[in-house]
Amino acid sequence: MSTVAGIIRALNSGVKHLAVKRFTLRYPEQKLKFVGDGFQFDPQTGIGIAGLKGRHILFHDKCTGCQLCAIACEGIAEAIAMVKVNNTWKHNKKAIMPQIDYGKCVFCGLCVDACPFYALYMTNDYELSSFTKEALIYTPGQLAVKPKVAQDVEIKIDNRGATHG
Amino acid sequence: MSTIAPEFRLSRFIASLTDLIFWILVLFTLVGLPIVMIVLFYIELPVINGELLTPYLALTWLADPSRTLPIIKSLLYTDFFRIAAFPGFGFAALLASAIIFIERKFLAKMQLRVGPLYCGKVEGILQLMSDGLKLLSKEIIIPAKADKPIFWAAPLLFIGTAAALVSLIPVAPGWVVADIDVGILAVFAVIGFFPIITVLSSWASNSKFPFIGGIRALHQMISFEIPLILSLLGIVILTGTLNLTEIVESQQHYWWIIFMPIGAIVFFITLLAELERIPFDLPEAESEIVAGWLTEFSGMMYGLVQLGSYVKLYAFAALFTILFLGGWNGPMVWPPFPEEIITEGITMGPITVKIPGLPLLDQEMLNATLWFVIKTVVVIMVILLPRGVFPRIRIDLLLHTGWYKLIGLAFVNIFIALALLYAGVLGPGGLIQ
Amino acid sequence: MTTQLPPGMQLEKVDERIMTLNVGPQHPGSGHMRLIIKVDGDHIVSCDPDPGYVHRGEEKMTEYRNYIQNIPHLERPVIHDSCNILYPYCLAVEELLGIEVPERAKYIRVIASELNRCVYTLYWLGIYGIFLGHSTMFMWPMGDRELLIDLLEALSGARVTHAYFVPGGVRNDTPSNFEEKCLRHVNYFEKRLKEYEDIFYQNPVLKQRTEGTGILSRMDAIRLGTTGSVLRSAGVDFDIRKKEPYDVYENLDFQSQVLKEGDSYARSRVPYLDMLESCRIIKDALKKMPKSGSVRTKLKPNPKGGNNEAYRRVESGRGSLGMYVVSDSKPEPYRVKISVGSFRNMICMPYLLKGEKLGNMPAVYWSLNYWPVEADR
Amino acid sequence: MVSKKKTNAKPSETVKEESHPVTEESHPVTEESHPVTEESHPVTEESQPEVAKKEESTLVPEPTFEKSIASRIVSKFGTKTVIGFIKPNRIRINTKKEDILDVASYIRDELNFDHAESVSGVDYPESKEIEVVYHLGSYSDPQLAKQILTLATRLPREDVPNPGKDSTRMSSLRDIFYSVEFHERECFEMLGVYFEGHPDNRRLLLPEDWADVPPLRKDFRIKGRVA
Repeated sequence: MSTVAGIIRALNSGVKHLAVKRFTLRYPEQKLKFVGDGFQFDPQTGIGIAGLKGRHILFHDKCTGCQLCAIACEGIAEAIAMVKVNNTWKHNKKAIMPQIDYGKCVFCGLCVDACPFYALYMTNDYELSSFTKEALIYTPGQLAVKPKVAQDVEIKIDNRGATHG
Repeated sequence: MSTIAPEFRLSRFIASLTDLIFWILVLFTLVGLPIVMIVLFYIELPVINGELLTPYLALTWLADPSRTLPIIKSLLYTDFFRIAAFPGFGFAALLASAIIFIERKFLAKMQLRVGPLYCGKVEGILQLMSDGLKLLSKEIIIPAKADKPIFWAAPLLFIGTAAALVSLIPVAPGWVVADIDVGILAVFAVIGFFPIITVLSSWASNSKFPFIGGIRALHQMISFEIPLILSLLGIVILTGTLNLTEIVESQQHYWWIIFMPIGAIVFFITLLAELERIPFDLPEAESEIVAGWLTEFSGMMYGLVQLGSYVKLYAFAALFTILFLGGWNGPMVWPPFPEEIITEGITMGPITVKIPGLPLLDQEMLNATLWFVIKTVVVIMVILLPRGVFPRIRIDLLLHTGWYKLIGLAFVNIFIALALLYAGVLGPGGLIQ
Repeated sequence: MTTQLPPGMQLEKVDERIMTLNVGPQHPGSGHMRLIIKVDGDHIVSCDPDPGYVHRGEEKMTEYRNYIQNIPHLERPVIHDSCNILYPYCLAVEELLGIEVPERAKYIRVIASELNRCVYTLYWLGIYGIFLGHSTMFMWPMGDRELLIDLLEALSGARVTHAYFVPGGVRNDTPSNFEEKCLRHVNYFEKRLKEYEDIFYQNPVLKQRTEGTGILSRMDAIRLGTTGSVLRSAGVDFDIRKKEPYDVYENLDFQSQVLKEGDSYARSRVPYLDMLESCRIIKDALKKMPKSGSVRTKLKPNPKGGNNEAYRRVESGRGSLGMYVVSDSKPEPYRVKISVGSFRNMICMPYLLKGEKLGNMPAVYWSLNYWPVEADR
Repeated sequence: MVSKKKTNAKPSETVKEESHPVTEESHPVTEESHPVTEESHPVTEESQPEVAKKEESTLVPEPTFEKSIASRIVSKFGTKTVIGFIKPNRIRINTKKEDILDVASYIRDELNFDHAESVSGVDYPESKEIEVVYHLGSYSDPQLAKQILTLATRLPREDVPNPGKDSTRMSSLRDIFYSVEFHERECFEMLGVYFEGHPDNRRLLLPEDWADVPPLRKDFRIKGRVA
């Protein structure tokens, strides 16, 4: 008898969920909203600021070309290479800046931790796919561009279940 | 960089088109025309309005719309139409594809998903079509050491047997492909083919996982066929007939499920097992034996087996409807055909069109079909429901269920039927007629 | 056959009745590993696990990278339990380098690791569901997992490979209103977990299927050195969070979940009960967490350990996860041995599967809480 | 483009010697505050707190319970065993490979350590030795739940390894601790330590056609990396 009761309970549980809100995020139309503007790091305190670890952003006016990000990455993904940039800055005599290969990057953000000059942060942009491997290598000029993101969907929880909307 | 298609030349394109047209014409004259002639020679053509319908006359519907409907009507009553289209395979395949769509959306809803969404704009209604196209375009891979003729034949045999099962189902009064006196026995005979096909195909594929799956299917189907037959004996005892149409007609006032709920439950469970639906999908248990006896099928061969299994699902649901839920019986809800269209014709502005052949199908038949489809779809939904709720059962538990519990319950059902018969309540000469 | 066989290999005697099945590495019922199963009819005669298809040499890799650079690749064996696999490493390195962790960081670590345990267990439960042919139990945990992944993403900035723990604390502080969001999600998650009962755990078909299969007795569980849910389902009350509390677990209010039966059903139920317990821990930790404070101790540049060694273990989703770190006077560790629960539970497979029916193979195999990638490291 | 192929072993030196990024007069950041590691630290830290902590840890008296266990073993076996260290919850016993079976069976029978958590091999090429480390724990004795007893032994190491046939061998503890079975198989393929009496000395994780030196030995090097 308990078997029959269990079967009925299971069927009931299944049927009940026909009325629960669907959870699926319809991705290309909806995009999840993230906290903040991406992962950042404050070298003064040694503590990061929470945010999505997406593509990097490089501030040319702060980067000194000290290669610390490249050294940090060398043991991890070997994604960062230092390349020459055309214009010279007062604080960057050698005119070298990081160039990031997103085909190799694992988005751990330890390069951001390594940067002592507030020059390298991460952003909310995670849609980096391309048709060629070469297009995944972001030059310092590309890294300086602030990405445009339109992410507005959050998980909402109410009596009829959780849903993205 | 990948290579792009070679340079486009219009002349070559036109040449290829003319080439194609040439070959089509050649094939049509050499093969198509003789076939048409032979068919026309042997087919007995109907008589419409006192004239024999020759191909010449058949083509006159293009010029005279009033001839169209009688021709269509005469076609509706040919055997070919019954086998291929309405109560036969076409109807079943259409319903089967609808079932697949319903199943996916229904299951998705239960699992808090969306299901097919993008294909066909409206909730992914064309998903099945795209799946079919995908399967058609896929390569068919045959294992190297397979027994090729049997392996090739297995999907065709499977879908053919499923269609044979469909041909025994009466959908509306008079609308059945094969109205035979031993209907239920014929059903059992056709069902008996499925394990043979399964074992043949699994043996022919010469692979371990299909072999285990085939053996499991054999075990499962054979051990569940006995309760399947026994569960229907009650109805046969009470109606005194094996003809499915007569069984439906015996349920004009009450359904057999009211008197034989145990039989209905046993039949439903065995039906799940025969259909290899969850929780009895052991022959296709993917986490144990990859895909069971379907492992080596690829491309459209797999598609045919899937289509066959859904046609089979429809046939079993229809059988349940016929035997326990009163078939096509139901209150008249179909609106009668408007009289003024027959008498006065359709007036569109200055033109009045008189269509003498209307109505094509009578109200009773449409109403019966409607009720039949509604009941069948409800049964199908109930068959689909366990897939979202239950896990797969184990083989020893399955056989235990089949041999011990279901056969016992089926005998209980037979005793109930006999008691009702001898008490004079039901059956020939009973109190309730 | 006259050809000389290589040493260590021998020809197998073929029995006509016995059929050898290769379950994996490309089989829907196995992970990235192979079970060489011999069946007599439907009964398994012997089972020989053959892992190593995803061996990546994590232990060798650690010898070439310094203590910080080891973090991203050490979490790769179990990316959806990445906080827990970094936890013992951080504890061991902290012990070696003598780093003190701030109080708030300890609480954040506990919350993150409990969230991550739920994320892992839901993934595992989903696979368990689909292994038993219960497709709803595949979809529900995968959907509800999203709630917790969302929390972890807000916390660490990545959805699965968090790289969040470092020796000395955590990488960043919690974002604003994280506590409130966490509480809301965890409360809803707890409600959802209770709905799994009717459809899965109390489902009579499932109970018939898994109860009494693959029974591991208490003595065998101890003798085979199993760990985690396998051990606790066999009646041994051994939860490292209770027995050897690390960070702030001794301050938190929770029970270790123990069942006595030792069959597949009990083994699959202990992680579920653990998840409910994790919800309790998270809520308690959110209550007791200091509201402000540092979350990371600054490390010395290029930290070096002395000639020392440390073995620290935590309770991960799959049981005890130990890291044996040997350091010398270099910035890189001299040797890191990762002792994982999956590898330790693998020894049960030939033991439990022998004599079982083939249909029980997925139920027993996956109830061992085995993650092939982690076992191969 | 500046090459980034530098050893990451000593980044501080390389930065200072080869590619000093900032010239003193041009940049506000001074020499002292220049960061030198992956861990960014604009202000150089004194290692004062760490040193202080180390002193503290040496000052902590050896825990009594652990000491009692260790002394039981030492009193039983005398000079055959050497206490490696005694820390809170961790004991290390070093022993010779000839005596390891006796010591292990004593630990199991008398001290109630009933399972092995891990078996690790550590390669010491300088002293031509390979250390096999057993981490033993106890489930059945609630007193010992916290304790991990580290049982270590050293084996001779040969420069040209021939796994299974050279002198790098010891007797297997599989009959005493059943749970070491797969761990010892892993140790055999990774370090070339042959365990006598192990029923199943096959490859476990490595591919069947592996013909190089055992990979966890220090003379096996990853391509393109400098330790």
